[in-house]
Amino acid sequence: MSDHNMNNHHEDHGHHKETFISKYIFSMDHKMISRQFLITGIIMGTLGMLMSMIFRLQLAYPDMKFSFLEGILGHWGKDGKLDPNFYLALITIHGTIMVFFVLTAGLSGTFSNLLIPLQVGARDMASPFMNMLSYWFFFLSSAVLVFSLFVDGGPASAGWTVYPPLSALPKAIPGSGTGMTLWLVSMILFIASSLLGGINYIATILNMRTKGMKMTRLPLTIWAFLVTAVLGLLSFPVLLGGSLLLVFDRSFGTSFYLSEIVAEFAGGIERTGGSPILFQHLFWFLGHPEVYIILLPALGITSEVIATNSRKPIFGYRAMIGSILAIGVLSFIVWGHHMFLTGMNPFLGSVFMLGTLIIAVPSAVKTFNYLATLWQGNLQLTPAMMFAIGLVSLFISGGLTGIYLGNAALDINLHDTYFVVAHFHLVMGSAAIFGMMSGIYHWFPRMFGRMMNETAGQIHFWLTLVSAYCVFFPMHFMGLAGVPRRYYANTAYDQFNVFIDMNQFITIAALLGGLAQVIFLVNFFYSALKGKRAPQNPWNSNTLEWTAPVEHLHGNWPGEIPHVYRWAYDYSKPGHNEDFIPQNVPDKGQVDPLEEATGLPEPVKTENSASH
Amino acid sequence: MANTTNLSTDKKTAWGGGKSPFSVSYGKLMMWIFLLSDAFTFSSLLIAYGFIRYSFPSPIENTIVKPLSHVAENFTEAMNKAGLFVQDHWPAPELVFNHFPFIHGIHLPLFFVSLMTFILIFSSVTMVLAVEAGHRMQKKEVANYMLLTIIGGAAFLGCQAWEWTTFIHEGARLYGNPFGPRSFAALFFIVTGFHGFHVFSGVVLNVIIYLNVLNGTYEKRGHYEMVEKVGLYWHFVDLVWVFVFTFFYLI
Amino acid sequence: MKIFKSLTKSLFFLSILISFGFSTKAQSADEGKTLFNANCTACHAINDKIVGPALKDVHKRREESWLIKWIKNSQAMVKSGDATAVQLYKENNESVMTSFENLSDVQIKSIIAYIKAESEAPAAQAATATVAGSNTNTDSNINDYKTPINWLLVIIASLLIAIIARIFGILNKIGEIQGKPVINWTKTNGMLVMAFMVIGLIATFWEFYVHGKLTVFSMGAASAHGEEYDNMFMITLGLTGVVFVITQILLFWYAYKYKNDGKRKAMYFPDNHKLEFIWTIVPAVVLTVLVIRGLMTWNNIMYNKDENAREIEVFGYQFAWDARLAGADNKLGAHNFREIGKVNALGVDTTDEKSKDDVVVKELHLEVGKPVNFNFRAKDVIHSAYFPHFRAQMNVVPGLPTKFSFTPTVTTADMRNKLGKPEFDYVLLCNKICGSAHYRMKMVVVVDTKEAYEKWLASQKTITNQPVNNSIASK
Amino acid sequence: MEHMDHTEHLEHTETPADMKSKIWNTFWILLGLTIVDIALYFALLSTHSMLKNALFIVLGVVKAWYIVGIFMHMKFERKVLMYMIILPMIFVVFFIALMLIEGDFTFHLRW
Repeated sequence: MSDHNMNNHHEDHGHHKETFISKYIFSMDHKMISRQFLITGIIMGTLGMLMSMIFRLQLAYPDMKFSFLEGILGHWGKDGKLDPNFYLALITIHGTIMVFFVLTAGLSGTFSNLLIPLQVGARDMASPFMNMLSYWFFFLSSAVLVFSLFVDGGPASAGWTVYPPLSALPKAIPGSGTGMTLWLVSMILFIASSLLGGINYIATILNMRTKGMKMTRLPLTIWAFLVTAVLGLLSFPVLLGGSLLLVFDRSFGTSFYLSEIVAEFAGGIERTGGSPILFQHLFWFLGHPEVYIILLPALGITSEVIATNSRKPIFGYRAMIGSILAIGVLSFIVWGHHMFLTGMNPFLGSVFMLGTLIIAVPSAVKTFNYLATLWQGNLQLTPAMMFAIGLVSLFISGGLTGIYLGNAALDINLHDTYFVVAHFHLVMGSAAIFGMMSGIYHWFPRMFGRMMNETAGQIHFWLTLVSAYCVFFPMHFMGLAGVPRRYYANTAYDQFNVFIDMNQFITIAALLGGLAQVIFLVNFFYSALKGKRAPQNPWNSNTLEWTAPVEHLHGNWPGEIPHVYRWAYDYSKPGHNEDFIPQNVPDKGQVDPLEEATGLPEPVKTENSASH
Repeated sequence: MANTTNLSTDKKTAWGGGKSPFSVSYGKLMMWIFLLSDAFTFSSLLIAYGFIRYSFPSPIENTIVKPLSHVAENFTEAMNKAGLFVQDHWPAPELVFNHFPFIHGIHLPLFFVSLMTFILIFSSVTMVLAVEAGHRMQKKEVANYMLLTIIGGAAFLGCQAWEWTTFIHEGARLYGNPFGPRSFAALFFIVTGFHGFHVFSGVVLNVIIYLNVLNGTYEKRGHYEMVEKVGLYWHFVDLVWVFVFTFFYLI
Repeated sequence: MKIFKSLTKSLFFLSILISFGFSTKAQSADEGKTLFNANCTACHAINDKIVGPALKDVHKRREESWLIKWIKNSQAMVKSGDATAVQLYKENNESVMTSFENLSDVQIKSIIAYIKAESEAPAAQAATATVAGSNTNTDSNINDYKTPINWLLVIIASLLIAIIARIFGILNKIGEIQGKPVINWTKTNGMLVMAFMVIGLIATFWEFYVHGKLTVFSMGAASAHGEEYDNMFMITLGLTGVVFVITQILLFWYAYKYKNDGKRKAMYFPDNHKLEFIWTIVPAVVLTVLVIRGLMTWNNIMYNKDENAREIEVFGYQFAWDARLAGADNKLGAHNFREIGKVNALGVDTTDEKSKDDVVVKELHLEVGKPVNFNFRAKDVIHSAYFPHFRAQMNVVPGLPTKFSFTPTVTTADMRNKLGKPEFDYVLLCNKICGSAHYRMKMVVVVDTKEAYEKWLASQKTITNQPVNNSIASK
Repeated sequence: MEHMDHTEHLEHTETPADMKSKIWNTFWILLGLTIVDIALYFALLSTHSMLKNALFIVLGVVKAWYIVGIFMHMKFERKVLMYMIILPMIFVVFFIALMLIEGDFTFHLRW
């Protein structure tokens, strides 16, 4: 199954038999791989969400015993009380799963795989084999992480940022034993997966576009995926280096991240000479671009969904590309704003503060452009559109608090409090989840050839939106009162304990949000199997993926790949009856790009259709 | 073969799609991108080195031992006594890496590592000559140059093995270091080890390509691009060594 | 509820008093109480399992010599293969107990004496338990909620899934039969977005009104730089607040106004350079202002070293804080991490002249109006010293001596009066994940007037166990 | 590896005709630079200055340019590719600069 031969005999796929394994398991077809990413992501997401439910219960009812916890967690939930160590493990794994496994692999993995070849007009990824490897590395990495939940001492519990020495000294907390090692193994596998994926995405976008698909005709989704892939490609290796050193600190007695640690605490060897801050720099050099690796695909999806469902061209296409690029570039020089108070040089604090606040400009441009796209539109309020609008709302709410946290001075009192939790759950957690949901609702027909139930989708949206705001908005006030994050209970402090009512409210809202996801899950799997058959182009969209047949077809288009004559956003163009003009429809008198390029009339069409 | 013909006609024109904005095949592009990301991995290790190095006082100036002078067998101990190797000063590299195989009792700072550098640069040259011969479709020439490259790579690995052995023999460990701060030895092992790992994979790749060349795989395919791609990787390994050499031994 | 709480509290203290009265080791238990509160409460309580097990009747369960050994270095015991120790370690999910090698046998005995006294106050204890229906730390109330919630959750979840699946099926069928969707979601959503916007904005303002009062900003800052900090905060709040309200209203208003009504065609409006230029430049200018102000504030806070400032070392370890005051010479004595836990818990070099007058305390007192240089040091992992009321925070990193300086401006007494909360205390809390008892790692900070501060300091012992001399303290 | 071989081999930039001599020239330059490196090292043996470090780094960068430019063919590729590979290295330079400042700060805190 080599990709390039497919160009020539894609229609022979009937000849070599696809077995169950080559079709569904070790598939090299990008559409199947995207489904694999999505379903793995959904499973991991469910797991991560269930974890959050457990620790939310603990936060809301610190004195209550829930006997079912003992059933689920065994010795970690003795007598129905969550063990404080396991609380830390839960928040750690919840963070890891959500950030890496759901919002990086589940979101960008799914949609990059699905949309890049389809929207740029390619038969498949540049290297389908590497693409398959990418998924299987991801799968292995998730398997290792899930496995780590069951080891003695529990999974990693040093927070998802795994700062040493907490993570470097196996004796520091129970979770720093085998659990931490497995976390690192899982992360290294994950990095391998994301590099394999990223290299492929970039090469495909740059080299395999169909005829006429100029860079300035690419849908914004593709631009977002391109920048995302570049970000991942440049930042994940740094985490790889960082993790490698951490592995050595843990297992081989080095002290890259350790200084002045007494031998007794450090496994018999006195450790000195390194610096814990070093790890934080290496981690956040990934960690900050990671935020945009999560967010940009969601914003790309939103751009596409909002334009399609407003029946309007996206406002300021070039400005949108510019702001994606600007965000991408800036994201590499601002990582230190996570570290203002870690003992970093205050001068660097000033440098990072400057860069961080500049990011607000392209973000603001994006927001205003979305608003301008909605203005005077003809909005089709489908579930996908509602989620996209929800994303913009959450992006504003969460983004604005970034202006507080990016300000080094204000960070002094807000650092690591619930204010931070509220901020990033709104802007990067919920917003990216909303983008993912929007994408799922929008491209479900393309993925499974069936429609999702609209009513269920709308109910899902409203419950999710309400619960997202109810859960995360009040947290700001806890943060402003100085309640630190990652506290097992606030009972030790009178001035924090007053928030117990609010905590209960948040937990109930979170449970509601969790139930809303059940609606989604049922809808998703029900529709995937038994949903109504999807029409060819259900949303009257312009992009190329809707010109490919609904059936699973390795090679995407049975005939020639359509040529492209226009950008992706010719909606409601004056002088046309239809309110959309697909990218592969030429204007009157517009020559075929091939002809335009060679000066020859197109010779291929007849030949191509005749050759099979 | 319809598409292949298309591509050939599209080549000189400026349309948007269907071809790389860089005029390279996707395979080479992927290799370039991979190398870019690998450069970041190495950078992260070198950055860790820079950070830790800068958090220590500079090496104590060495005014005792001149190059080519005779030194005692237990050189490290002598330096320890002379106060040139102390726990809170970074050691001067010329006092650490001053051995040469089969030569004892003479202070030969950095001679051996210069030899290693030479070997690696030379193997890079043979590699690029193989690529060049590939453009001319000279199977035999390609094969010969590939073989030379493989020998160069293996020689480099051998040198590195010798250097590590000597270093360990003198008492350097991941967790301890007779020359000064323990981070020095650990960083040395990590950075050169990671580079050595790259050289090793490069040699393996080269061997595979060499066998393919001998089999005539690329002759049949009509082009030697695979040699070019592996060549890119091999030069990258050389490139990294330039910086490892500069940062670890010279500065 | 308040009455109950205070009643509980007084009964609790009464019980302690009574038990002391009958205890022959009252003096010892008294010292033990201090030690217990200083060293143990992060992880242990008498009647409850917190991080470590409940300590009630521990003197009956274990030999005293075993306990002493265990408290001094539990890991050594586990390693040596002591069966009880290994089992205990396993039972507590392999949480490592902090070693207290610097506690003397006598001190540990006094702690045990205190635990014994506490355990043997049965009548008062029972009374506490019954009264404390709402108290947070007792066993009796816990089972009340248990059963219904568990079962309810399971039932609700499974029912919901079944119902939802059913509803989809039915709605789909109806929709198919009628040939159009059952609910016109465009119309419904139009109403819902407006409702959401209005309710949401009202809720936001309500939140500010109700919960805004609970924030540290409503109490005002208790440090010199705090005012500048609060100004910066309020400016940002004002700016972002305006943007928030305007953009959210626009967003939801557009979603309502321009929803598809089947009559209009959307306007073809792909770009407008003037508009884009405006909304690039305006945010850029506003942010420049914020950046400049922010930089000024940041530099003022981080670089405000004062020559007369008092030097204080804050030492963090799992799971408590120690503070070391520099004493009369205002210089902290040398320390060495290799000595930690051997002579004293902080690894202070007691032979150093400068450390002779250093004072180590578990409750930090500061003098109002007197600048303080905090020097932070950690023993094991990263902690973060967070003083929310002083708008001060700095990570406490092993092997990296970090610093932060500020001047307290409001005494504890004044703040209590101002807030009308007589039990209010400033706290120093740990704000960086450091292990299981992270959430209990705190130190009370008291801001005193000059006189009170000196009096307090005089009552402290120096690290070499000499009482602080009055003449030194008053300097 | 097999899947990677089906490349549109027609797409590559031209190689200069005198490539072989260019390669050997580059080799001599690299060798010379390395020798200069070592000579400088011994000439400046007992000095520790920023200038010396900067000198070595500049020499390293020059060597790198020859390797990338000639051996890796970058000089003859399109400019876009060159920028795509070289511009991201700015982040690394930025990172290194900041980490050296940070390392120095740590040094001053400790010593």
